[in-house]
Amino acid sequence: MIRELEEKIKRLEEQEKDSEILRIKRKEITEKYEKKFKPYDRVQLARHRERPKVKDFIENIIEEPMFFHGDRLFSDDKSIIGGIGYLDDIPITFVGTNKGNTLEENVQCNFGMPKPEGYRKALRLMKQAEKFNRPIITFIDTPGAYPGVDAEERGQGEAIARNISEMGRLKVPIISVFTGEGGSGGALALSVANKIIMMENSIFSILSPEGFATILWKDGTRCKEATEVMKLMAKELYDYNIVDRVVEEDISFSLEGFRDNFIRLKKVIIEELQMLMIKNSKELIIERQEKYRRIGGGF
Amino acid sequence: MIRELEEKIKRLEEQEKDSEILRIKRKEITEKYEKKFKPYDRVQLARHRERPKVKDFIENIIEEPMFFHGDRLFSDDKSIIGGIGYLDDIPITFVGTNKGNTLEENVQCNFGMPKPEGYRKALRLMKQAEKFNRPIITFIDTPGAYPGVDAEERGQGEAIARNISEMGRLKVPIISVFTGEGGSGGALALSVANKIIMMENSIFSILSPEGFATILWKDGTRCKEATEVMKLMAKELYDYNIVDRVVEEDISFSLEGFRDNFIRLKKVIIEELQMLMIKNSKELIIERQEKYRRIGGGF
Amino acid sequence: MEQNIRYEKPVISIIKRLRKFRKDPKEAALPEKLFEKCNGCGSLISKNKIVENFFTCPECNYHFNITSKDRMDMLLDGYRIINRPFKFTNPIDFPTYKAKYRENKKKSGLKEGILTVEGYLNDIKLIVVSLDNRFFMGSMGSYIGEEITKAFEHAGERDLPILIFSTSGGARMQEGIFSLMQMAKTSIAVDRYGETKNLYISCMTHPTTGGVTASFASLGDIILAEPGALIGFAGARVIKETIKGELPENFQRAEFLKEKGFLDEIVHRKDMREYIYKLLKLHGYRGCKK
Amino acid sequence: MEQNIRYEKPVISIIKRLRKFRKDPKEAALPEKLFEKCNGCGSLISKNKIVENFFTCPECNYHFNITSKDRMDMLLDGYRIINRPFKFTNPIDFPTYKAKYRENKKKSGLKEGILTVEGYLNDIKLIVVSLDNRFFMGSMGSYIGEEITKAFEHAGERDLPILIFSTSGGARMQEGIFSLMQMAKTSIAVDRYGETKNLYISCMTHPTTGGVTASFASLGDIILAEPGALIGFAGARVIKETIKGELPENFQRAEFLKEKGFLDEIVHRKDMREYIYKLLKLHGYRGCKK
Ligand SMILES: [Zn+2]
Ligand SMILES: [Zn+2]
Repeated sequence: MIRELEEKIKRLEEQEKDSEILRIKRKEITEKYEKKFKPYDRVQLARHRERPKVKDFIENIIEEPMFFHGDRLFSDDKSIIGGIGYLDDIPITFVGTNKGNTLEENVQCNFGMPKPEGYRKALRLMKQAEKFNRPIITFIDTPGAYPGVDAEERGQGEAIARNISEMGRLKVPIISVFTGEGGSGGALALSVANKIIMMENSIFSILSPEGFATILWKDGTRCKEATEVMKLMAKELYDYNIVDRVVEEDISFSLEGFRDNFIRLKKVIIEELQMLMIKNSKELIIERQEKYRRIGGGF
Repeated sequence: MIRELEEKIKRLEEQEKDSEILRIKRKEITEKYEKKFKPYDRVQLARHRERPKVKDFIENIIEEPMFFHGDRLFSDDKSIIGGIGYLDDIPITFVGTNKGNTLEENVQCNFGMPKPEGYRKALRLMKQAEKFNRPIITFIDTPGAYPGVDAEERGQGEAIARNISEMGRLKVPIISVFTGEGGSGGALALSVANKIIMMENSIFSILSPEGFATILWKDGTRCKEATEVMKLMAKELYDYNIVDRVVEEDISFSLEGFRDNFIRLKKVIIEELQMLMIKNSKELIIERQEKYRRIGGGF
Repeated sequence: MEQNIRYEKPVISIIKRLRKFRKDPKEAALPEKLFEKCNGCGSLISKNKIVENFFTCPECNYHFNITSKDRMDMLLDGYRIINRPFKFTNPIDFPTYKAKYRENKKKSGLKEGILTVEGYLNDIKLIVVSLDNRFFMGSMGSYIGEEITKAFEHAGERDLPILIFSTSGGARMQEGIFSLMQMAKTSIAVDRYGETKNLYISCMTHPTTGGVTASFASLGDIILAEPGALIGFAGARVIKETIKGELPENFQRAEFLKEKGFLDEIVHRKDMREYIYKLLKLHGYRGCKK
Repeated sequence: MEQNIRYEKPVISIIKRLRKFRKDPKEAALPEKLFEKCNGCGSLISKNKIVENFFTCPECNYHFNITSKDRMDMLLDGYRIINRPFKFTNPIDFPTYKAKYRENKKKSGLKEGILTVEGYLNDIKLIVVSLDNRFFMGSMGSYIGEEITKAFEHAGERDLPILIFSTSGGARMQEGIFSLMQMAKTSIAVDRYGETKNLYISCMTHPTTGGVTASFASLGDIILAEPGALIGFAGARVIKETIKGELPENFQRAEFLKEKGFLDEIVHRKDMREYIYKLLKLHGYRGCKK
């Protein structure tokens, strides 16, 4: 279905020059398909090769972004990008998992799968944000942490655990945005936040559907079936109170077509940020910690 | 001269069975030679193959030592040993650079030359000491930080700098003991302390005498000449107020013969520690920082 | 270079210790069959010998899988279980979860894969948690996450040290995102407990993987492991597929992790009691009071 | 992936900027000879072109060694020097130090290898320190350590950001242990300054080695380097002797260090002014007030 939708929208974008009409027609198509979307379609949209990547999100939402590098320990993991910039005149720190747009970039970014040095780089930047009292916005689009020998050797588990617990007590507001795929502890390691925002067609799950199917049914090809029981869609997670906001999406396969999505997302981030910025650091920490404290309780 | 002294003492130790007489005779020899010692002799004593190593110092001064491992980032650098134990009933954290006693151990310990992961391991243990409000005793016997490609790759400079500045603000008492060789930034990275104690025949210098000669005269063999202008002896450094206490030594080339030295050192450490333990953390930090603030000032 | 563990007082006979906790004193570590084949070296060893050796192989030091109850009985001088009552929940309405749960319960005789106790090690009071991999492979569902968290809260409020033996396949798939979130809940619990300046000892046992490695188990003030324990984040099979090559020898074993800097020490099960006691004493715990 | 540095306003002509600070306006960056051979690519390039290009080679981006004064003139819109008066001391009574000092002074026209200024970059007031490797290879003696420390104290007291350009051979051998101790003094100064929550930018220029790399220069909130700069702790010659082998390509170069995770960014000298300004603004420094 997604391929059909992709073709339809691309044809439309080629034909239609009037951007207002284009916008309206795209919205029409989106809404028509929307009703028919199965979780697996969301997964395909979230992972779509031509879906804007985290770097695109950052460059379209943050003004004058400056990118910084390195974990000061071992390496500069290119699957994690981060730095500082303005969000509507507010200096903020941004950190995200980047997949890259071209195949060359994909390889460089290790397809968005960070190694421990990536998580440590993220933590370094977030601690610097805390020092200078800057809010933190994280952007997540990752299949998960890299499952490789070197990553295990350098403590993938330790790095993720460290990030999670340290993010729990950062003194500044943290907002996490799921832009595409949010897989497993590798996504959690950047999303311990005061507010979690998901793009309508992003996903967040305990594991990739393939991994899930492999573990449960010893059969990675039953991936589609897995998506139907995993509850990985933004709206499902919103209903579970795991996610705080879902940003409506016009479906598109181009930066241009994502413009309205970016605008909507930016508006939502700013709204949430303004509410957080009136709180002091103690309130921010307690709220954040209590939020996770409640999940899966009640025994 | 040191070889002559070594032979004399070893012969004495073989002949003399009465430990009290042995002690007195050894002291006599020590005192006779003492007057003739040139700085280069001290260097040879500090580096002597059969001089007790940091692990020996720890095991003879700290009761029930438990050794811990790893930097939680990359590796367990065996040139740095550390853990917790009792010093006269006071739980303390100890950290030191170890050279090892046998050739096999020497290789394993990289001849006492730490890599960045070693300094990071030391810092991890020291921060844990801070958390549990334990005083820190560091033991130093190192030619310096390891000059290798991998060490540079993983940020030797950063690791040393980080240790120095973090040690500056640890909230617990820090005492550093130079047991043998104390070379360059690699020694400093473990010796930013409230009190520095040197064994009489330990040295502490800006660089190894060989390195010093190479840099100044492009001739590493002029090492002996270098020692004469470097001011690396414990007593010289005491006169400069760089070092707080010098522990008198009976010269020996065996653990057994070092017994009195250990007892004297332990006594001095406890004396200094008791004075530090009545101070609060703010006082400890200010005193420590001010001490370094003053060195080489007055312009 | 390494730790030489020497202890003054002789270890109380493990059989005696286990017996103390059994209803029928005769059935201590009761052998169903007389001999067991060691997974480590393949030797056939008398079950009594294995038990006497703290459930390890006297030939090769292989550490047999043990129940959380055996773990407590071996380690402690007395304890009370403080787990909250368990009730089954199915947070993402996973179709086969209830049936699978019943199956695990029946197979293991357990209601869930965690045991939390408040007990004594000699004169020192402490909280001990042990996961149990007979139940859902020790995977961390909401109940386990909640119980781990409560254990930290309980210990923190009472100024008690806490010791956790982990063994886990990782996340509980059937609880989806709720299981994942237990990583956050438990990691934050460690951090909050840390503010009370009490001691958290994490001991990783075979196997500790996935979300448990990537949360509370890696956050101990002191991190120990049993010899040969498999410890890692990603599964070996997944890694093999990803790198399309062979794994290094000893990969993800306790010995490997210590080399790589992630473990303070590897402690043989028969030395555990004494090692932990020494650690607790050095952290100022003594005579039931800090 | 990388930083695309775009700036709205055109860079003021470097010649114009340098001229502003020269006594005789005509002698801006006055060329002794008309052409210079580039150490990077070997091209013969007109000296004016090099200066216009901010003392870098227009062909290969080679960054020429510059004086601390040129550094300040290029970077700032106005400044005053705040170094304390220097007086020669010989802390370990090193036999040839005085003579060597005179020699360096004569050769470089400098009294010591450090310049500290309080100045403006557009509307933002800041402290800038530059080491100068014409004097004793920029090695850190007591005076330099003291001046670095005072620069941090000065900046901290006034809530000003601080920017340090380092270039150094490391420790000053002739001052022995006193030189070594400057590593501690300056590193602690960074830490104390950090408590004021002001911004410290460290920019490493060619070459930065030894005790300077292992102290304040590696402790910046933001760490930058100029392209191609040699940065390391141990000297390449010593390392070669130790490992008895060849060094990897690009070893200890800025590009290598960025790859290894120790630099935030490599900034071309001609972009430095704008890059720093952007950084300062983002850290809330504006219109001479924080
Ligand atoms: Zn066996
Ligand atoms: Zn050139």
